[in-house]
Amino acid sequence: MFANWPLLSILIWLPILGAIPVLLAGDRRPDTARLLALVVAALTFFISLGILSGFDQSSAAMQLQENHVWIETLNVRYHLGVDGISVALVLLTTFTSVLVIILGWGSVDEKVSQYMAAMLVLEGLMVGVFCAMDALLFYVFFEGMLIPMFILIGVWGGARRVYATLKFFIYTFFGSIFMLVGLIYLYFKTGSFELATLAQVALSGKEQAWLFFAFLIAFAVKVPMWPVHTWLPDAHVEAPTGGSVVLAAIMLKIGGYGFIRFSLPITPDASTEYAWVVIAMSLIAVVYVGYVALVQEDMKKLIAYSSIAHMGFVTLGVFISLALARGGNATGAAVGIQGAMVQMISHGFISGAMFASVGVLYDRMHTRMIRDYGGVVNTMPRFATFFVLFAMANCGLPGTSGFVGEFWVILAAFQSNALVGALAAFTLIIGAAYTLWLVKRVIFGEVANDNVAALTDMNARETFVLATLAVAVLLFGLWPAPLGNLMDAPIAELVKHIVISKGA
Amino acid sequence: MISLAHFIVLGTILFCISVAGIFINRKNVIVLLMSIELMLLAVNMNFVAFSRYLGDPAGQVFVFFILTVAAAETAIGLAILVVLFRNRSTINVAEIDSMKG
Amino acid sequence: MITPKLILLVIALAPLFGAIVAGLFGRQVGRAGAHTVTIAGVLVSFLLSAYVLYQLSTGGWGVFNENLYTWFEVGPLSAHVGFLVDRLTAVMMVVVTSVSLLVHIYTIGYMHEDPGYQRFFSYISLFTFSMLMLVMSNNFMQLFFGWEAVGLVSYLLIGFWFKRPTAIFANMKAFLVNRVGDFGFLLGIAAVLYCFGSLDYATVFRNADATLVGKTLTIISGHPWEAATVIGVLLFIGAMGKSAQVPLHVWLPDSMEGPTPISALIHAATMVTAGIFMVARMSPLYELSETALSFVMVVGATTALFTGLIGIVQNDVKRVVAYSTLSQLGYMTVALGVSAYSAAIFHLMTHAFFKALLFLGAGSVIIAMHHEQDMRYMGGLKKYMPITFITGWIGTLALTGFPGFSGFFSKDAIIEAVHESHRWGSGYAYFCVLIGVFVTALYSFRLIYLTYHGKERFVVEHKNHAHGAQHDAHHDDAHDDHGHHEPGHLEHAPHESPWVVTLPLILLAIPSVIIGWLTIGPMLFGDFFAGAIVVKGEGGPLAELAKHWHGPWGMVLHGLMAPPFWLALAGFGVATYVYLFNQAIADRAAKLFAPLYRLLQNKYGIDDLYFAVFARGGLKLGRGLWRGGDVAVIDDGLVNGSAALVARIAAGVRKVQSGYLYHYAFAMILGLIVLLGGLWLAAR
Amino acid sequence: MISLTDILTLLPESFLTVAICALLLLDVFLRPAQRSITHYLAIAILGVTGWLVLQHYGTPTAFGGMFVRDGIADVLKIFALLTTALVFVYARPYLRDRGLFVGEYYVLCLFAVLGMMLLVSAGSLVIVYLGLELLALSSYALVALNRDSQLSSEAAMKYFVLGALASGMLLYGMSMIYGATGTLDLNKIHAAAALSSQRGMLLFGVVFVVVGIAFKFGAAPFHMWLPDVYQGAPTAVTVFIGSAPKLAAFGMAYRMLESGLGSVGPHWQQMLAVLAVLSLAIGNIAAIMQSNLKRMLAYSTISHVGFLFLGLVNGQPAGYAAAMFYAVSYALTATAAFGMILLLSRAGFEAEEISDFKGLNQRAPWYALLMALTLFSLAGVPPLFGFFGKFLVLKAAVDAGQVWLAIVGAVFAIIGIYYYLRVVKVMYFDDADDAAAIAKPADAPMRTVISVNALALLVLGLTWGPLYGWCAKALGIAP
Repeated sequence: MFANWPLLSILIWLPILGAIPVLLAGDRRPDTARLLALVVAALTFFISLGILSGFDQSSAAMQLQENHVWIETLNVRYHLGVDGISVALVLLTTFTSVLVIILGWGSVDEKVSQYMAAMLVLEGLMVGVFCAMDALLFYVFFEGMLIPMFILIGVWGGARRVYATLKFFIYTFFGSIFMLVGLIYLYFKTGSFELATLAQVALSGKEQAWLFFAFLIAFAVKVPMWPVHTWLPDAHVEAPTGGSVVLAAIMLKIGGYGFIRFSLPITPDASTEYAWVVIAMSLIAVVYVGYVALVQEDMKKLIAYSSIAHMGFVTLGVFISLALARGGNATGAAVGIQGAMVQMISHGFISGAMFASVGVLYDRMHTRMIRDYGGVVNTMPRFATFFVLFAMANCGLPGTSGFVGEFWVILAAFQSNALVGALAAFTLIIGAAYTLWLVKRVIFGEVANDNVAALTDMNARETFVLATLAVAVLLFGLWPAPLGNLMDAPIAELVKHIVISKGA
Repeated sequence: MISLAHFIVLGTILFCISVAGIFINRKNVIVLLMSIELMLLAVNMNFVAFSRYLGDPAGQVFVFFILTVAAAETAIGLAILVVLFRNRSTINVAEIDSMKG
Repeated sequence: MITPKLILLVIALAPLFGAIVAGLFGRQVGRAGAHTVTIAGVLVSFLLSAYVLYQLSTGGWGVFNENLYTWFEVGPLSAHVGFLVDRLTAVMMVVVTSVSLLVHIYTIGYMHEDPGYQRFFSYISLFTFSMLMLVMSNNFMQLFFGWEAVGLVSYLLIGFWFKRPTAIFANMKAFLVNRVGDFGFLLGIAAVLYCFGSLDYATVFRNADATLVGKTLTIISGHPWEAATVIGVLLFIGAMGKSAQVPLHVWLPDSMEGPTPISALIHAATMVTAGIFMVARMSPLYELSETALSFVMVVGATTALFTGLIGIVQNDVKRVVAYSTLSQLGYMTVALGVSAYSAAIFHLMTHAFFKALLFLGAGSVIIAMHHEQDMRYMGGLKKYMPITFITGWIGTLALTGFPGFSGFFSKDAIIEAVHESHRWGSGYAYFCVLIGVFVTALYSFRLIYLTYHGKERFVVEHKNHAHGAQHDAHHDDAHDDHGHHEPGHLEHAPHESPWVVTLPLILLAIPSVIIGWLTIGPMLFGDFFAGAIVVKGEGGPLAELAKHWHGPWGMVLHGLMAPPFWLALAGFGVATYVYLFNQAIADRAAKLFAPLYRLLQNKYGIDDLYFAVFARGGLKLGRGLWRGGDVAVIDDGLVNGSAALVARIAAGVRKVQSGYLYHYAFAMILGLIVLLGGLWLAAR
Repeated sequence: MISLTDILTLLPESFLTVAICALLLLDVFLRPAQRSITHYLAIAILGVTGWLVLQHYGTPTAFGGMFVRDGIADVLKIFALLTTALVFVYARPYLRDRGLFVGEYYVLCLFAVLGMMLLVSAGSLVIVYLGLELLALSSYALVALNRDSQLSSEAAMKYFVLGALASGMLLYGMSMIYGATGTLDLNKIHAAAALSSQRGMLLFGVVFVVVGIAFKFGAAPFHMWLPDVYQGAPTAVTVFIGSAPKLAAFGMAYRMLESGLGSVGPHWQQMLAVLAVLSLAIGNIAAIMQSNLKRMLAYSTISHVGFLFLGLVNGQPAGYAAAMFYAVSYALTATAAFGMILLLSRAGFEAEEISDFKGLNQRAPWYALLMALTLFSLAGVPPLFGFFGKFLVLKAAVDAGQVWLAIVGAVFAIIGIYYYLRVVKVMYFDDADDAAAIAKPADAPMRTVISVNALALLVLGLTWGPLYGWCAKALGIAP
């Protein structure tokens, strides 16, 4: 039934336009705003499921394309389309957004309508990023996202929110502006912003190198990779729960997505040549950041650092694949990228769930400091169960989605270089260390103080959110095959593409 | 025999004097107005000389325009000067610095 | 239609079902409901496992190897969830389910006061499921899945009494140390995939020779290593974690913080033997690398002897048994190292029974002593709890390998096999296992004497008024107060445990005695494991032994002459003299060999070393990287630094805007001159 | 020989002139209470003029090429008229509150507009000069409109002296060019400059011309007047000076540099490149420290001029199109920005300190949103209008092979983003000193118009194609 609808446009614009009535509901009628927002988000989610109907998994081609002239003088086009990779991320976005709206239901109680509106706008823009097939369009969505997120952190954030949000905005802006120059240069070469065209254009090694680093800065900041990661802990710590969830679950993925959509296809040779840079940075992210996470005293900060470590696997998987592909090991390369993609999706669920859990505690205790907790299990057994589950997922326990991506990436890494594999596998230890220590200090033990003693277990709404995420985590842990099949074709295509040198 | 060069040099000298008058003088705003007049005269000198040597009247026409505008300019300048003096009861250039940074 | 596949599915899923019911709907089904459903589940899978074993051993079934569903696939490579069930698997299944069943029953009695009753049953059933998935797996991915899953459950169960600081420290320690092993294990799997391009056992084993012989991996450039060795060692590192081999053994003693049934089920009978099983399962790979096997043997031998020594100086009844477990695991590993895989599995089986028996016995004692675990406050219990006492003796005799008991057959076989082996390091191994026998006997009988014999070292005081209160206290804060009341003071005389506790003891005692008789023939010297376990050459040491094998009787008789028996006897003698008749000697010996004694007390200082280096060191490192790297250099230096720089420049720029007309004009003139200058430069 | 067609071609300008004189006369007879008549008449005059501009009576050139009417002129005139109209709407309440609601304001503004129209249509140095002076002199007077304000008079004096200096330099340059080429007609200059024997003298003149143009734009280091004037002038005047004249300045630059001196392009392009970098640096950096919003916007103007120059440096039609697009987008955005200040200032209260915007989101969420849109557009964050201007000029720089220039621009854009965000931060994240909701400004038309203006920044951001197409067509770029 959806066949002839402009499905992607709907997914982008429904939330954005839906934000208007929410905003009009005003702060005097918070519940109306909440309800409206929920309706819009839920509707978007259901429509997004429509993508799957009649989506041809076996094809690597962009599907559901919409191609209209935007600026004809410059041949800039409003060109949307999705392949398996995008679909996975779009669904993640719409799914998470619903949960975020529900989360915000209770925890946000001032300027509700603005909060909900910002969330919806953010959702639409993020969907746009994953659908855009025109580089300028992509950039517009990519940058546009900053505005609502800036407001979200700044208005509903914690004590140092101003510093955090400015840091977030400028850091990201800093990264992307160079990408813009790079894109303009590509346009200068090709006279088009079509990603497909850019992927084909021949570029000299020097040009590729410049472009590669332009993209690298942009996406490395977004992922974020060491050493441009320091905005993330601050942003996470200060952001409201919903903001953190969106940030961790979706926004970071845009970086990884960018690498797959821009760096690899457009500058395959430079990517291969400088893969070692990214791989090194990724390994540092896994080990160094792992140790840093170990000593955090603030729960959100700890989880933020663990996010960085986990995203290290994404970049590692993506770039390890280049060496493998060029070495003729197409399967290994595909494994690497598959691992990276699965890691992104699963990290979406897990980190989202972790931040949501911290939010549950924060709403009750209004502190994120680990030392203020202890023995929560005694007063919140149901919550504790979920938290331990997500913690286990966070340290990549088989049977949870957290395992799948790391498993494949490590296997792929080993094929390219055993030492890299070993360093990556170190996450098994350090990841478990910081996560379980967190659990030990927060969840287990005697009731630490009267505040903990006074805690009440989760209400239905919170339970619903965490339960949904738990189902997702377990489902994709026990049976990730559907996810893999969804992305298999485009990834195979990508691997074919990156093998071909485009030096001119 | 006076060549074009002489006129140009004279014009340039006048121009430089006027410019110097503008940024060396730290006393009186009136002097600024005079310097501006001088500058315009220097320009006029150039135009007249050129048009004479090029044998093209357009330059001299331009000079008339400049003279007229200069008059208007001075008028406005003096008006502003009056306002300024009324507000601050000084026309000392060195004291007009309430906006900076 | 009942297919093998269906049966196996039921075997695996029945415990899971029980776990889910007891776990998620514990409140609804209540205590009785919880234990009924879980026990039913385990019972079903036990009976079916027995049936499967029967079918396989009588040849009713062939080897079952099928995929259930595709877990993930990337191009040609795919990972499945599936079962590979041959005799080796079947034996493990029976061992696991049977011990698990008995432990379930036992738990009813042991945990009856505990508020976490349903949770506990849910956990142990979940464990049974995970363990079954591990042993029944037909590929490396699922193996790793089960591998970690049992680790998770062990983590949950060690920390079952989550209010005890010691418990929640121990379970984290256990998980992390295991993770160190898994680190190697996962890399091993990666290496397998790298070499074979597949994760399925069948494919890998089929191509083992073709692929690995002569193949090398270059990990550090310039140093090619035998692929088989790399794989073998890496995988074995995993086994070292799970099966608590030196130097990754440190978690097992601490795991005794968990309730005793767990110590029996997980930390003695089943989970810790996963490593042994894994290596046996991988025999086709290990057989290709002498080096790897020697490594295995040496590690095992070291574990067998040195952990046993620690057992001598322990006072906590459970810890003694724990250390004996470590040392027995060492024996199994040594067996693996000399390619006597079936001997290892055989010992694994017998050990499962008698060690479970010992642990449950200890548990029974602990109940009687009201959760006092220190042997120094026990003694003379035999008259209070006869059944526990007798079964305790049986277990001990089996453990020390008294001829005729199950432990005798398995352990003697191992020692003989090591004797036969000519592999590098076998000399050292033989020495270790021989001395080990003496040590085993020493600490085992020490335990017996200190607990059951001698005079009572506890006082029973009847403070009925306080009694009620304290008893309730036990109800609500779940046992975690042992040690609160001063040691050795009981509120009422110890008494024999209820039948749910003693029944399992009896049921375990039987196999501890006879199982050896029945199974040694086919398992060790028959071709029971043919196809499942591969041994290169002319079949390794066991084949040697087989040459002069005249049935169990012959072995018993021969055993009476063999050095192990005499060593065991010596150990028995020493223990008897010291701990039954002349206590004082023990203390004098302790003073005499003070350094040695302290060394053993501190477990060779390994734990402290790890704590100092990895725990504290890790934290220091982390703090350094955070404060030094992230905060100082990146944030304050680059990020805020550049911001500050811009601000400073801006302040300077503001000064230029002085507000003076002549400055403004001057700036314009300057600009003009600069442009003119530029033009002039460009011109020439 | 002046023909009727010449007059027809000049019809908009002629009409405007006559209309202004008429308005001036009429205003004399109006009582203060009836001032609104002047107000609405002025807007009407602008409308009619715009309408006439679009009618294209007469011929492309008039008076022997002294007056040119082409696409560029049209675009610039239309937007100059439009922004001026907006300015009138925004200014009214402000002027009324301060007793500045007088006819002179309108007349002077209109004369300035007339100057701009001449400037952008100039085909001869004389017209350039006349137009420029007409614009400049009116502006001087406007700045001093508030006769009792010390700051205003100081600003006016600085503006006047420096402006006169600048136009003096411009004239001096013109004289040199005249000497070198022997003509005042820009087209002839273009032809003659290519093969002038007096190249040295010519280039010497070019430098002075560039200085004159740079001053008009307010490009560093000829920007010194700009902050003081923006701050000192009554906001109602600042909003005017800050918007439309930038369009005129672009027209002047195009006429002088392209039509006139195009054949020596490489030389002045290098100079503009230098000025562009300086402007970007000084504008963005100095703006960071400002506490006065008007002054901050002044510095931001300087940085925007830097960006606009990136387009001019390109020296190709595409580059000019980009620069023109930038000028238009900037004019509209700046109008909205200053308009917000006007909107929020009341009698006896100038909302020109950044701190005056504290907690605006609590007090008037709608205005906060509009202001935020405006600021993000100035900062050049997509999908807002301002971003695409930046995008186009960066593109122009890259096309010209000046990638480094584009990168410099990018870097300073990052620094620049900070001070815009600071204002947003003040509006959204800080608490208002007095949480009382702001009394709705009385003037309904202003409220609606400024809302439209600010929202247009968003709409145009999504649909900027036609506008750019128009600019491109004006420069003869085929779609």
